[in-house]
Amino acid sequence: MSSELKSAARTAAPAPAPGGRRKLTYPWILLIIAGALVAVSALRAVSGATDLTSGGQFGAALSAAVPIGLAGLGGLWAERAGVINIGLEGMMMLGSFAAGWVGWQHGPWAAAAAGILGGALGGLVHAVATVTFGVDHIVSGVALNILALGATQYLATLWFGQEGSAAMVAGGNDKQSPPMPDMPTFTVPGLADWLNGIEGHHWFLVSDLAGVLGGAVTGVSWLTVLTVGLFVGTFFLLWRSSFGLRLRSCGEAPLSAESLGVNVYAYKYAAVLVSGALAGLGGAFLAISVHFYQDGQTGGRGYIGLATMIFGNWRPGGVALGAGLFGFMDAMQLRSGGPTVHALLLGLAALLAGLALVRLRAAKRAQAAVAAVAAAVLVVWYALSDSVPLELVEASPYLATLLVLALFSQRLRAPKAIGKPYRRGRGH
Amino acid sequence: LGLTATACGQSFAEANRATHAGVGLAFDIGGRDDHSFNEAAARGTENARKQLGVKVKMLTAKNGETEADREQRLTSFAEAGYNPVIGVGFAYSQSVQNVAKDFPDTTFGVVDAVPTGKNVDAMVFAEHEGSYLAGVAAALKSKTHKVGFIGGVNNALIQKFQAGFEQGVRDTDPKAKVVSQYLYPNNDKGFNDPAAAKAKAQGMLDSGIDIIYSAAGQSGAGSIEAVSKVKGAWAIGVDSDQYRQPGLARYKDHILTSVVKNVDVAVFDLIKSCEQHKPLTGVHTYDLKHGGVSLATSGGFITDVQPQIDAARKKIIEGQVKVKETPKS
Amino acid sequence: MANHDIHLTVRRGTVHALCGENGAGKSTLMKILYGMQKPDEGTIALDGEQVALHSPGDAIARGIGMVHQHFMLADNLTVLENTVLGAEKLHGIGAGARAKIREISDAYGLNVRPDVLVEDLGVADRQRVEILKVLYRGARTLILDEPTAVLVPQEVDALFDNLRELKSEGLTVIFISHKLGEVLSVADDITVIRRGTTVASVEPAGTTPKQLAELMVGSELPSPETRESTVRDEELLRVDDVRLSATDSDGVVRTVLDGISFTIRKGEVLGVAGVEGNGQAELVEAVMGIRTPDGGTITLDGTDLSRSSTRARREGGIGYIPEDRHRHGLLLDAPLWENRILGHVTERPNSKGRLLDLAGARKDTERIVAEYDVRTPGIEVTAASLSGGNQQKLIVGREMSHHPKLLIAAHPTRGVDVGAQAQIWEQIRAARREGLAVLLISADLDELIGLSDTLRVMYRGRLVADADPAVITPEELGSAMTGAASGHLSASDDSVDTAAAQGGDAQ
Amino acid sequence: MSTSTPTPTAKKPAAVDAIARSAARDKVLLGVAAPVLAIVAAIVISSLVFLASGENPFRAYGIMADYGHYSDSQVWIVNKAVPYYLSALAVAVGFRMNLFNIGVDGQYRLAAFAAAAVGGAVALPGALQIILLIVIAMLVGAIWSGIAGLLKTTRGVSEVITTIMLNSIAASVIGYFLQDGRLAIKDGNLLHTKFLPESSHFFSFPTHPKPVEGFVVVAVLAGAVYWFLINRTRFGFDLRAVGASEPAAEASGVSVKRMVVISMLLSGAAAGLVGMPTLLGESFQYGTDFPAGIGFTGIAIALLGRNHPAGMAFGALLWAFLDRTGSRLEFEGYAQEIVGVIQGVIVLCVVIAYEVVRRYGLRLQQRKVGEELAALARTGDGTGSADNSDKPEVTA
Ligand SMILES: Nc1ncnc2c1ncn2[C@@H]1O[C@H](COP(=O)(O)OP(=O)(O)OP(=O)(O)O)[C@@H](O)[C@H]1O
Ligand SMILES: Nc1ncnc2c1ncn2[C@@H]1O[C@H](COP(=O)(O)OP(=O)(O)OP(=O)(O)O)[C@@H](O)[C@H]1O
Ligand SMILES: [Mg+2]
Ligand SMILES: [Mg+2]
Repeated sequence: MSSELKSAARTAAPAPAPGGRRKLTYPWILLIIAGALVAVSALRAVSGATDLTSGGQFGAALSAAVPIGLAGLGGLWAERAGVINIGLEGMMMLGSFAAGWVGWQHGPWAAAAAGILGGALGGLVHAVATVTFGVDHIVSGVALNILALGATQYLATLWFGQEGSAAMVAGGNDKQSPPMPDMPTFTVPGLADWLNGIEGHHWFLVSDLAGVLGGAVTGVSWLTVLTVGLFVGTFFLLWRSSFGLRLRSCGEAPLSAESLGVNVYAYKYAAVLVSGALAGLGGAFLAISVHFYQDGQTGGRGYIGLATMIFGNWRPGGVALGAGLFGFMDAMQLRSGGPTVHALLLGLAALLAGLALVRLRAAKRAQAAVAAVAAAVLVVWYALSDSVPLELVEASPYLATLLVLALFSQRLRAPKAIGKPYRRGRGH
Repeated sequence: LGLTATACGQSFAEANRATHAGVGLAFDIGGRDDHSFNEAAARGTENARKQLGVKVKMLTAKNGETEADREQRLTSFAEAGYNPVIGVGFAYSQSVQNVAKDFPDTTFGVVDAVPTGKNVDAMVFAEHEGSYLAGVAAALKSKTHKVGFIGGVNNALIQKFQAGFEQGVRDTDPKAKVVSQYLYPNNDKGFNDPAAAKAKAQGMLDSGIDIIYSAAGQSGAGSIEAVSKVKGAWAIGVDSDQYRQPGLARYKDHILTSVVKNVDVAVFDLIKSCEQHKPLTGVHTYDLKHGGVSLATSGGFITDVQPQIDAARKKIIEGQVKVKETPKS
Repeated sequence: MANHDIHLTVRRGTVHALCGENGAGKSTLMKILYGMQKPDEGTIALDGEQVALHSPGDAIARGIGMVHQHFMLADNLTVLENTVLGAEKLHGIGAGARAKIREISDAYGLNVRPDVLVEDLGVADRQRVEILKVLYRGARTLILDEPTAVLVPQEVDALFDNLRELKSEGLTVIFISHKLGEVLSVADDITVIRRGTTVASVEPAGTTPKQLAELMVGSELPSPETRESTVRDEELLRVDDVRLSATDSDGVVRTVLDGISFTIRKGEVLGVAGVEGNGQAELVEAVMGIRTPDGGTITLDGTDLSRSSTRARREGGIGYIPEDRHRHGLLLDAPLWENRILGHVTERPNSKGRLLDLAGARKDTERIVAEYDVRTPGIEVTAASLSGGNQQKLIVGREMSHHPKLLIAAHPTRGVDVGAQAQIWEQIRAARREGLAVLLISADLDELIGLSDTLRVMYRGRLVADADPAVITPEELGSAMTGAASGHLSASDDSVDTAAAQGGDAQ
Repeated sequence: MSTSTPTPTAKKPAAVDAIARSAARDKVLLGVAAPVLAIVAAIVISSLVFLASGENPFRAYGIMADYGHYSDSQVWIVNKAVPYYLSALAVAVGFRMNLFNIGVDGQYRLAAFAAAAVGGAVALPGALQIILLIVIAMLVGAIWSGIAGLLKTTRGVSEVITTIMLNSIAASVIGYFLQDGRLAIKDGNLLHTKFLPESSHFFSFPTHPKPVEGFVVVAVLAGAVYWFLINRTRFGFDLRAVGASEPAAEASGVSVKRMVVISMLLSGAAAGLVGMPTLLGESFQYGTDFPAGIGFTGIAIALLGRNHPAGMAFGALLWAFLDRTGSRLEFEGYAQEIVGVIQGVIVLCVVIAYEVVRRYGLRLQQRKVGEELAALARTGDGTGSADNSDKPEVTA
């Protein structure tokens, strides 16, 4: 027996390698962004798909990203407090409906406020079901989506489509609210034109950068600016304030929070209400940007928002990145369709080739081989065609999400007590 | 429930025999005020109500409904004694064919489809011919010699618009470039997504296109809005005269013209024929020759090119020009 | 009813111990004191003033702090965040708080680092964080619910030093334990609780452990002691050079089991001692096939099981009493008879072929309930409605019913009252006489020493020491568990024979 | 407590018996309470909605009940309920083990499309053709959901997200192939796959005035198979065990990963059936107008029926009843969209009511068990040390 004890003479098992946690510091982030920009402008130069970095493309990407980002941010609030929110879609519907209803009567700013309230109302229902009654979060969310759909459709017929009503005279119908006035946009004078000019020259990198910046300063909706503020504000509120610490603790360990005098119910309610409000604002953004509420307007963006939240590792920066990526793909497929997405094939090939190298260095030959073969296939495909099917373009945002999740999901970390039922005073 | 559903029991129609309730109009999901062909059909019944004194009942489809739902809607009309019963949109093709069999004494109409049946009036339109004229106007008015076409959904119907438009442009200005794109390959959402159309149009405008023809139902409003923000650019409307639509009033100075599909005329014809007890049946093609499609002149923006447009119309009517229904690959 | 007619008086500036058997109501009482549960009747007075505590917040405001039996820490938050949570008004959540934490940590020798994630801490460190949390709030009265349950004796001593320090600062400590030796060594006053009511208040000076035990349970404490050896020659389980690594959420690979080798013979109980988190749980899971080792072999009764599924291993004759019965042992919302099927669905009487045999399972559940004295009104009630001890008896009954060759028992009597404890020990002893081999993991060193034929100590994923249970003391075992000693631990005059570490095969 | 207690099963005193009887009564009451509570709440809320929009709720209910009782309505309802039911089954298979297959929608459409494409191309004699098509549909549905299962087990991606993504991707895949010159033909303004040959037409029951589709038999069979599989087989026990507690199931010898993949495959296979009644009994082709969204309805119905085959049958029929009679409301001057509200309210009320009742029941049971054991201890445990708490207090 003692022979087995020899191991005791060796040193104790190695402790975890120090510094194993790789932290993304600001220099790193900037470096990554710069690298991405260089890559994209190289891609633009090689493929000649100028829309890849045009100001219009980035402007469109921004407005496509906003509703998704708001939904994702809404999801983040709820889930950081431990409540899964698959009802985001329904909350968005309520938001866009409320915005349409108030908007045609009182203008776009009131519409935004109404959207927030409408979404918060959905959040309230979800909070009552999950926090007070302890219903399974996903089940409650699905039920809320069904209810919100029914309620908005019903109210639309009553409030917009009633024969001879003021709303109908103003252009409303069963499926659509009467139009509301434009919400003003803002353009940085001078700068926008200057950037636009530079972009027109198609200089490597410089023009691309100008395009990106131009998109951010030309004809931007004030709601977009507000959204950026909400992302930054969320970060500071949730990660730099005691309110946020308490809220997050409800999602990590509600019993400990309770034992330290935190009113967990109150924070969960607050989080889910804010969650609904943000999703509602996302819905309102949709209504305001096309001037009216429309049946089916949200088009699954609530679900996509949920995906970006997971994609973004439950962090505001990640959500913004995810929504931005989604918005970019969406804007690209909408604006220029096949040819530009076609150029992305080359970009994807380059990425895969890079991945293959990294895997090879990590001595994961099989994975490296798969990545390399995939890259080669993409290059061949790129060379042999000059566009990609519209269907592939349409599916590209979903494929991209799936791909990213499949590659990186192991590194994601959800709040620990997420989805778990919590009852006051029921701890050990 | 399940038990009583077998063989026995009275059906609703047997219990409720009704006749002559008026005209039944079943809309596709766009709904009555889609600023497009549903609206035009509604206008036709409105005219019939005023001129012929018939009563009208309208029902609208739900999103994501099935054949069974459509059949039920038509059946309900027929059971309740509505005659004629009109389905607006090609989605009703199969259901009209099926339900018409069960109600041989009722006349059924369908817009944009050609189902068969002794008591069925199929109303189809030569959208490609109207679109050809739009192409002519666009080619003549474009300063950049780049024009765009936005289709809502890539289906056979919308391809007719595309084909006619492209041919019209090419025949008029061989140097001009036409960019044709669709919002969705295969999703009715395409007729209902102005935000997407706006982004698409924006993309086209950014690439130097200055005239955009959108055949995308309600989505078209988005592309018209995008066009209205660019000086010198024109939008071409579809289905109804969009210059005159209240919802689009603030963009009307950018609406060059519209390819009008006179669904109202067709619907009115059918109702009138039923009132006169000589119901129309079979396929009726409303083409350029018969005034089924036309190019709107509201706003007077195409007055300067009207002679060329008239010449093109004449060629089509006389058969010198054959407009294709499917785009060149 | 968990508590009734409780009378408890605690003097300021003392360490007051509260003892009583499992489920006596100690935790419940403390939760009432801490405002987490509301008493149906009765009063609480603090410094002579009657107080109403509606929430932990009220209690904290009155200077009461509590370290819970089950740690109340958020793993994904840092020590700093865990500490300031709920008390952000005191010193903010940034630099001020950090400085304060350092200050307290230094003052009481707690040695905590504010910016590490709690996830990365060991149990003793976590406990210090818990104490820090309480001190940070300026508590004058500390409630510690079974703080020693997971500590090794040396850590217990360190903790007690901390407590004495606190006492000398004028703080009041209420300290819960059912380890009588500890209670007598640290407390100034002792209150005994039985079946939810206070039965006695004693002073440690004039009391012996035996008296205390009688107060607690009304009779002598049962002992796990096993005298006669039933070890046979046939080797039943051989674990050879098992290695296991795990990847954490940041992609860092850690070695959790390293070169584990041992054998268990028929009729032998092999006890594995170790501070929690040193790989015992992983070892059990590796033997059960729940985790796949990176290398090494596991042989049961001559059959190589290294590649077999958990189910095949169970069918091959391994019984399993998991450490966390709620998580791993039961379907809480399912009736008892379904819980009887769990883990043995492929075996009679639970199934015939691919189909379940509901009647057979129900009948056999009735038998287990009767034979193992599971206190329940019937077999249709859900497992959740049974008390912890009865749940455990059901599990033991279920596993024993399939006549395992090897029983893996992880903390088989944790959280179980003394009556059930004695029953479970007796079941294990009886089966051992029939030739059952047992791999026993336990944090209760008395249980471990009493039941085992052979003892091994696990530290950082390795088996670092062995000992003879006949002569070893808990203290000696404890020092090996902290890594301070290795090799063969003999009961020499001093505590540990470190020379064996080099000699290795001195025996 | 002592080790020598008499076994509780030996002979129960009267007091214990009484408690046991009242416990049994409670169980029945609780079983009824949840649905009743939910229905009452749903009716109350729906009525309030009617009232708030200035309509008479009872006239509306009257119209719905009246219209629903005609034979043509009932045939329609049964036919409509069949796909709903199959969809709910597909969702329920996942739910039983805590998997949330939101992707039934994409799965059944892709499956039906594949079956239609194959069916239009080959013509086997007799029943073989139908069997072939059904097998293909189930296979395709299973493959599509299997992707989500594999991604979950190998990469740890939540099936909720993957199935949502796969729904959209399925739509694009169908869109790509459903084009003239690929797998579709143009028929006026519609695109659809080639018509299935006569041998693919499923039988129907000649009821009056329209036939009931024969696929209702398949639905009933599928429900029975589901029930049997879940409740009577070893496999079903493993599945439920994973649903009840993943770690406990793992420790009991169930390979959770394997079960995830298998049940996703099963769920997808069931989803494959959803489009079949339409394809084989109604449209005989897959076109751009093939019904979509039944997968989502299935989620609602599975929730409504609590994953129980009979409950889901009731839910599917109720849903179809509301579909049918809601459109009648439109004729009577109501807005048919009210049906959406009623459906949403019902689902929400059901999930809340069941949770409330479940919790209440659990607490009640715990208390009863406690009482019962106390009663037992008082009467049957006199011999041991049960009464030692009465010993005089010892003070040192
Ligand atoms: N509100 C309540 N009503 C009735 N019984 C309760 C209540 N809360 C807890 N109990 C029960 O009271 C008993 C006492 O539990 P408690 O946790 O206080 O015991 P303990 O003395 O701390 O035991 P341990 O040594 O295991 O920690 C348990 O059986 C518990 O289930
Ligand atoms: N609200 C309640 N009122 C009365 N009895 C309750 C209540 N809640 C739980 N119980 C009873 O308390 C017990 C709960 O089990 P628990 O595990 O807390 O017991 P325990 O005292 O810790 O037992 P053990 O020492 O065996 O672990 C059950 O017997 C249950 O019936
Ligand atoms: Mg306790
Ligand atoms: Mg207990």
